Amino acid sequence: MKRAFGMTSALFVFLISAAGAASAQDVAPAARIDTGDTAWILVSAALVMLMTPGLALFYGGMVRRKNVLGTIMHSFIAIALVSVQWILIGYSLAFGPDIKGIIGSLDWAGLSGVALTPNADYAPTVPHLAFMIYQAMFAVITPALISGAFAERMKFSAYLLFTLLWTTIVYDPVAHWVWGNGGWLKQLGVLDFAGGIVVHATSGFSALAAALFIGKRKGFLHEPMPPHDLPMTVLGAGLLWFGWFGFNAGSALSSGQLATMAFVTTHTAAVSATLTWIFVEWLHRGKPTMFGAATGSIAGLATITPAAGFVGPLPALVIGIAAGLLCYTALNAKTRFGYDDSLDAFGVHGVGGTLGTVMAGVFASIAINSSGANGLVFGNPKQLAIQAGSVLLAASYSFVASLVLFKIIDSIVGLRIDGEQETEGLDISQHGESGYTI
Amino acid sequence: MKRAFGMTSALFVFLISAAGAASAQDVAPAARIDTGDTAWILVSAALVMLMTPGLALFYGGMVRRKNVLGTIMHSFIAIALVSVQWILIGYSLAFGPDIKGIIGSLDWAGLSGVALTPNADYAPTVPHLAFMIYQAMFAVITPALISGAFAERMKFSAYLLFTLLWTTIVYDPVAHWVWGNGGWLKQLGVLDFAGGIVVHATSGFSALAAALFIGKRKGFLHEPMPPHDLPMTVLGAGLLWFGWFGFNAGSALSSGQLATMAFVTTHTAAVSATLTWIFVEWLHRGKPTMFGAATGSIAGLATITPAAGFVGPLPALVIGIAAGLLCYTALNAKTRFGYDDSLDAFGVHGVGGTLGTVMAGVFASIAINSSGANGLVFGNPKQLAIQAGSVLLAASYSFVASLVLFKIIDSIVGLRIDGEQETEGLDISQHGESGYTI
Amino acid sequence: MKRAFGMTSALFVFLISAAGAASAQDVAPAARIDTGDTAWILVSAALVMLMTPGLALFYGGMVRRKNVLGTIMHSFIAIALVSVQWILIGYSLAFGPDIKGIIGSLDWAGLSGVALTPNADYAPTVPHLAFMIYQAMFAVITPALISGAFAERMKFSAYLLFTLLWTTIVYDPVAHWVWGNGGWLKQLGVLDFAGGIVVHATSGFSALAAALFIGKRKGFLHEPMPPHDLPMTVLGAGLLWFGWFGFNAGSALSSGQLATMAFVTTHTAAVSATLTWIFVEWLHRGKPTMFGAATGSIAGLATITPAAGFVGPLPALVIGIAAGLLCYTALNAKTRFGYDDSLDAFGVHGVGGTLGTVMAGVFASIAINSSGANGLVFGNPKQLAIQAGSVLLAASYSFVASLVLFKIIDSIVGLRIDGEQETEGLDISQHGESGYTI
Amino acid sequence: MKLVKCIVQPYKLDDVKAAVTALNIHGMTVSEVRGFGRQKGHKEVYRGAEYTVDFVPKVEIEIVVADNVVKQVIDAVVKAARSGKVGDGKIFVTDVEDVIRIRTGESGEAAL
Amino acid sequence: MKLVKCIVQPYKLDDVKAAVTALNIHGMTVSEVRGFGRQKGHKEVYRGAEYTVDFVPKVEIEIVVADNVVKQVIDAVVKAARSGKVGDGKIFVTDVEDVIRIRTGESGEAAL
Amino acid sequence: MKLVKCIVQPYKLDDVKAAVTALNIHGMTVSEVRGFGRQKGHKEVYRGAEYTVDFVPKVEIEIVVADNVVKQVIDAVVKAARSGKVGDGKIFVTDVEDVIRIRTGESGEAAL
Ligand SMILES: Nc1ncnc2c1ncn2[C@@H]1O[C@H](COP(=O)(O)OP(=O)(O)O)[C@@H](O)[C@H]1O
Ligand SMILES: Nc1ncnc2c1ncn2[C@@H]1O[C@H](COP(=O)(O)OP(=O)(O)O)[C@@H](O)[C@H]1O
Ligand SMILES: Nc1ncnc2c1ncn2[C@@H]1O[C@H](COP(=O)(O)OP(=O)(O)O)[C@@H](O)[C@H]1O
Repeated sequence: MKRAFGMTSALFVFLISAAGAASAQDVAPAARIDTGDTAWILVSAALVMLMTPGLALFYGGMVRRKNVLGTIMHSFIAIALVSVQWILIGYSLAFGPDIKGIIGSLDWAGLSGVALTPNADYAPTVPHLAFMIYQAMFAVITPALISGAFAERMKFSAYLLFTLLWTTIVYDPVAHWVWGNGGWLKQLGVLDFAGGIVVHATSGFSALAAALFIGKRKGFLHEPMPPHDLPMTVLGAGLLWFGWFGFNAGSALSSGQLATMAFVTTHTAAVSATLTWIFVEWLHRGKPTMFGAATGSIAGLATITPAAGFVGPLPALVIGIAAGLLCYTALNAKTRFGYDDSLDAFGVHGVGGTLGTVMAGVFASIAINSSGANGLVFGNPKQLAIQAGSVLLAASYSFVASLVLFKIIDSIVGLRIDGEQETEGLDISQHGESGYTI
Repeated sequence: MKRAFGMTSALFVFLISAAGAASAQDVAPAARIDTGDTAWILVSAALVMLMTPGLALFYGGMVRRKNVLGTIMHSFIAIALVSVQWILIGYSLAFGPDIKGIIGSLDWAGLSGVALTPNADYAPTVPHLAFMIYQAMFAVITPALISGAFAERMKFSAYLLFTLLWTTIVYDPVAHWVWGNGGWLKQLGVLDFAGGIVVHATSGFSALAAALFIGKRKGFLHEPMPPHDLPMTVLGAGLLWFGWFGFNAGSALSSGQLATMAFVTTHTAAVSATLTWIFVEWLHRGKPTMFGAATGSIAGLATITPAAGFVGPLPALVIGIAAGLLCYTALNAKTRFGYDDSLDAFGVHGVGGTLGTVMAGVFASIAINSSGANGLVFGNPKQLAIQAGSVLLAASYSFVASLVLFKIIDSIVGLRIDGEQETEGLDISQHGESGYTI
Repeated sequence: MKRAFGMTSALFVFLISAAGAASAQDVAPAARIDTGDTAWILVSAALVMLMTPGLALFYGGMVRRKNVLGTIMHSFIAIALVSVQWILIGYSLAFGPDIKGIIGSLDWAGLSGVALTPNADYAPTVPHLAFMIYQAMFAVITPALISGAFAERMKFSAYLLFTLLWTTIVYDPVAHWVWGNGGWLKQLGVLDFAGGIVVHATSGFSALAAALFIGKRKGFLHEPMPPHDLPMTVLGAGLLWFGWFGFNAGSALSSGQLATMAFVTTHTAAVSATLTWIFVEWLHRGKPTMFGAATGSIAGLATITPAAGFVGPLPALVIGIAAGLLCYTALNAKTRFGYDDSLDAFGVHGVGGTLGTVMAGVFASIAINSSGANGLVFGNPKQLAIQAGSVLLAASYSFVASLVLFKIIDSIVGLRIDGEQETEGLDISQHGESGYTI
Repeated sequence: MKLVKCIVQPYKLDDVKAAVTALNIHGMTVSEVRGFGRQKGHKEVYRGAEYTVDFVPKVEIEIVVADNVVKQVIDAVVKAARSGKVGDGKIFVTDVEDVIRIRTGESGEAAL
Repeated sequence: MKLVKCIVQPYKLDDVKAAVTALNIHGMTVSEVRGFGRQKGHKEVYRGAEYTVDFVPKVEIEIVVADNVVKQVIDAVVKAARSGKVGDGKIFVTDVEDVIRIRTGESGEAAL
Repeated sequence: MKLVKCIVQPYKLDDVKAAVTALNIHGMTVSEVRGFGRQKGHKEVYRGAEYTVDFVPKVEIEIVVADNVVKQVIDAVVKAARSGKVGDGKIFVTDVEDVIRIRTGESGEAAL
């Protein structure tokens, strides 16, 4: 209890200053705030928040019964842990006053100076705090995506440590590079509408690092490990899809034409990827599966993310098809390489995020988004190079940084539960509870 | 794989033109777009999209364990299949330039000319593409509703074929008649605020055709077939109810008084139908059930749909009561006729949609919606006749067209799985996967 | 059936008048309605509606399999029963023309005079009916919260009776005191942004009364009674959290700075309470649980509710920590007192609501909300006294009134099911259905 | 007394119950089991991974009866549970030395 | 050795376990079963359809014990599981020819 | 014939199945059970409430075989199911008087 009380008192110092900042906020004119835009951003923030519980179910249904709570916990606790980090330092590191294009300063730590008046650099018609909380939801879900790679075998304490460090040294900087005012990749002109690089490539390649470092689950490829509750996974996919409209269309940071286009391309890519997936599966395996359809939809959504506000509906249809083909291939190739990316965090988000970022370089059109750029098919191959280079770089950084983090954490608290705990399951060994009673 | 790649290349031809269209869009002034209205339509589109996963769970919980994935798949894949059809031709057939009041032309195929500027005929204050995607979600859920009638026994390939053909020759034309600019029923002055005819009557009567054509489930009325997971069904009902606010209030196509009235009447009818249902059940069967309450709420929501924006709260309360009484009676009478509308798609949507359309002719008031009409109780019996005639006609067309489709499909791929597959269940026989592990 | 038909005809008398009222509405100018604000309130109303199915699952997962439907039914049927009461009399009692600060008159019964034009006293930029339906969702969830206290043992008929009477004699008056135009606590200057007193303290202390009056479950502390499906509970928590953004940020009754601040503080308190909970649990019990994290998040959300629009982000962080510490302690102390608040409705909502109301008196700042007040830390101890006094009074009233209601209902229909029914479970004994098949 | 343990197809449970009660035997205990035998299982694919499931769902019906009716019971079950397809199941007969009815403490055939 | 197979009311499981362990018998195997007997089932209605459910949930407790303690075990179980109401359940006693402890390979009573 | 009833760790099921089929025995019936024995359970905490769960998940494998192969089957199962840790499980051998194959009506060893 001491610790908690400590935190409490520690925080009291902030309070007065915080309120001070707040009052400063109030004086400033709110004239420029648009109620429609603000309503849309707040709704989008709520939608993106819902994605993480959605992910919890999406992943939770895929594991064995004995690991359902531990798997759900990975996502659920990320909401809490990362949000607190975001408020205290994360937002400032990612979006605060730029330092050499690499990172934001800590001037906005504890949200000091993050006002209710708009920040013209990020979203000129909504309160700055609305932009902050909307972005918080992105920071939350990203490390949760990684958890699919080391499902059913990671120590909970190690998971907390990893998530806290990863969001601080991987997510926050990369978010700054790509979206932060003054970020160097942003300066370079990279296009990442809603996080193909920042969210999916970073988490996907960190997931690959995780799968390689932590090793296979006990009995992998020897015992059968079918999903214990696929309807739960489908429910998760449905909530993710629903929330993704806030994720992509919300990234227009206003309500109107751009949000509409991002909404349409998001849905379009999701549906074409889903159809592609089941037809390919049908040809390849003889039967189209519900699990495949759900996986395909998420692959399509992840892939369109960086391109959503830069391309038109038909390019989005094509991007969805490409997502279905490539991610399906990745998932089926996996077993050949024999690493255990248990819930395919790399195969879906790493591959999809990278593909989508490149695709944005192919199909982007200033006719769709004047603040964007033209891609390859509109005569600008340079953009494709920028896209490919940027994602490659962010992916490599994420991969290496994650490996380092795992090494460190493993030596401190140990990354993996022991064999008996793995047999017993995460729920009992890590949390002392069971998901279900008979 | 070939096929998929074929599609890809085939689509490339569209791309440039598509982008062209888009650029055309951008030049046009966006002045008339309202951020609040657009936010509301985008949110509503997301809400209606969520209804289909909600329906998947609503139906999924009602079937036997061995069919849970196959049943969920019916809804889930409809999102993908119908959305693609909608983008390529469906939207154009339903809302495109009118041909003799019967059907839309293909001028808008592939969304060409469907711009980010508003279309004054449909929604003057939101981007045309927002209206398009909002309507897409209606097209998606309608065939999924039918799947309740032939649950647990239809071949997946036949389902895909049926859904694709049905949405094209039943949904798109009827949508054009009632909502399309120049549609003949619209000219006639029929009132269908959010789809009592277009969604519920068409799907409900097609469901009746399905139940009659495909025949009973093996062991029907002999073996017990209780729902395998009613909490799943209740969750589905909750998501449907939530989404229905977007379905009905969103149909105001703007944010304000009309949306508010539709929101209020929708909730009012849902609650009065729910209460009515459990009290009638209590009197009739001795016990009020959770399954009954959930069913009643959906019956109320389906029934108010056509009237939502034309009547006041108290008439909505009465419509809800009528929905509870009539749908309850329909479900309980069913067994006497002995056809197997397994999940009561007809009993709820066919009966409810028809009742609601007629009720709109009774309680509609131009005092509520000046662009509507007065109904019987406000001295205009003619409206009642128009409503009854229109729904009768649309229902008959749907019934007959569906029978024809089933006949054709049955002769091509076969409609029904064989006895052993039925014993084994859809999940294993059609999809090669199981919903749960022990 | 007779009864139902009786209701129908009975309602017909209203109809014409209702339509009359409606027409009256239409004449009035709608000029002052803001589309962004209205979109936000309608979305918020939908979000709050979803909280009750969310609560159904949150509670449903905690009980034993044999009681899952009966438990879910408590929440589900409250939507129907309370909404109807709200439309007929509840809204008028709570928000109608004031009578001596104690209660609203029945002038607005049946929503007569509740127009589509804004009511300047409550929400000047949205239709009055939008405010009405938004508030309806609050009335709905409040009695449902209580049901956690008498889970697994209350007679369904008694539950219906209790809910109807409780919402009428406890919720409606207290809502009037605190929020109603002219309500005496409002006059006194109490701060309750979204229902710390009106929703959580009233339901929480009524829950305590319930637990004490109805007695322990058969086998309590003797047989193990673990939750039968914790993933269901987590899903419920996720939906509650999602909906809570509408609950708290929607209470700004407009879209903009105040809604944004309430949104941010809500999320902040939720996450800090969640973290606090698992760390305390870890120290105290040796393992952090998923169930604990979910419980902590709800405790944080309930606690911030009264303060959401009056405090800044960092105070919210502190309030969340306090919520985690205090509610955790309350839940763990419970067993010592040995009453059976089965799902901790008092421990979470009673304790949290009271704590939050007091905290608002500590951290409130007119710098955050000019229409609010300053709290203790901003030099106004008086506000703290007002807060403490008001919540104490409302809590006591709720506790006593509930005891009286239970006594009366017990003597009329009997409050509790008999031992055999309890062994059999609510689902079979009260509803004649089972949640799952094997 | 004998324990007649019948492993049958799940959808045959009601028929077997009817057949047995027709012999005026009003007691049995049923459990869900998974069987492995001549009846072939099926293949399941989850994302990349393929599993062959050899265990098929069956129900096990345990009926304890007096020695003199064992034959009839077996015949009744066989008749009711037979579909003629591989996987119809088996009946195992074992000896039961004593039976006690918990409610009354009665033992032997009286307890049935 | 004997196999004492007890079919009891689910909520009696803990009491039976306590009673048996009190005899210093530290092993049993439990499974969820559904019973059909004198105890009447109940009616369930789903939308239009009515079902009578004759099977009631029970637990089956299998305890293998040395011959000399069979009697005590039976008495202990009967005492613990009895509520006096129809449906309390049955105990079936059958002979066990051998027992092997997998961990050690021990057999006979030593393996218990 | 004998009924070889094996209670083993759930994750050993596949190994046991393989070992038994290796003896050309192509039939068994499996059910999920909960075991109580020397192997210790664990503690679970739900909000305030603490429970000790003594029952651990096991699978019960019933194999009916001809007398002459009982020994081999037991050895195969022991070998496959052994991990050396407490909780590996037990094998109970009981006599089976008759076996009937429902599909064909065959009885005795021919029915296996
Ligand atoms: N030797 C055995 N021991 C125990 N159970 C068996 C044995 N052989 C078969 N069974 C059970 O009987 C079921 C049916 O047997 P199977 O060989 O598939 O069909 P059939 O009995 O028609 O030849 C199996 O699924 C299994 O549950
Ligand atoms: N002949 C039987 N064979 C197998 N199990 C039986 C038999 N008779 C009863 N049982 C089991 O015992 C349980 C209790 O029996 P029942 O007749 O309902 O009550 P009681 O034992 O008190 O007379 C039944 O539910 C069933 O599981
Ligand atoms: N006397 C018994 N009767 C029935 N089942 C038993 C008995 N003793 C043990 N078992 C079963 O065997 C399992 C393993 O026994 P246990 O004592 O835990 O380990 P080990 O067999 O290695 O000594 C138990 O979980 C239980 O299912």
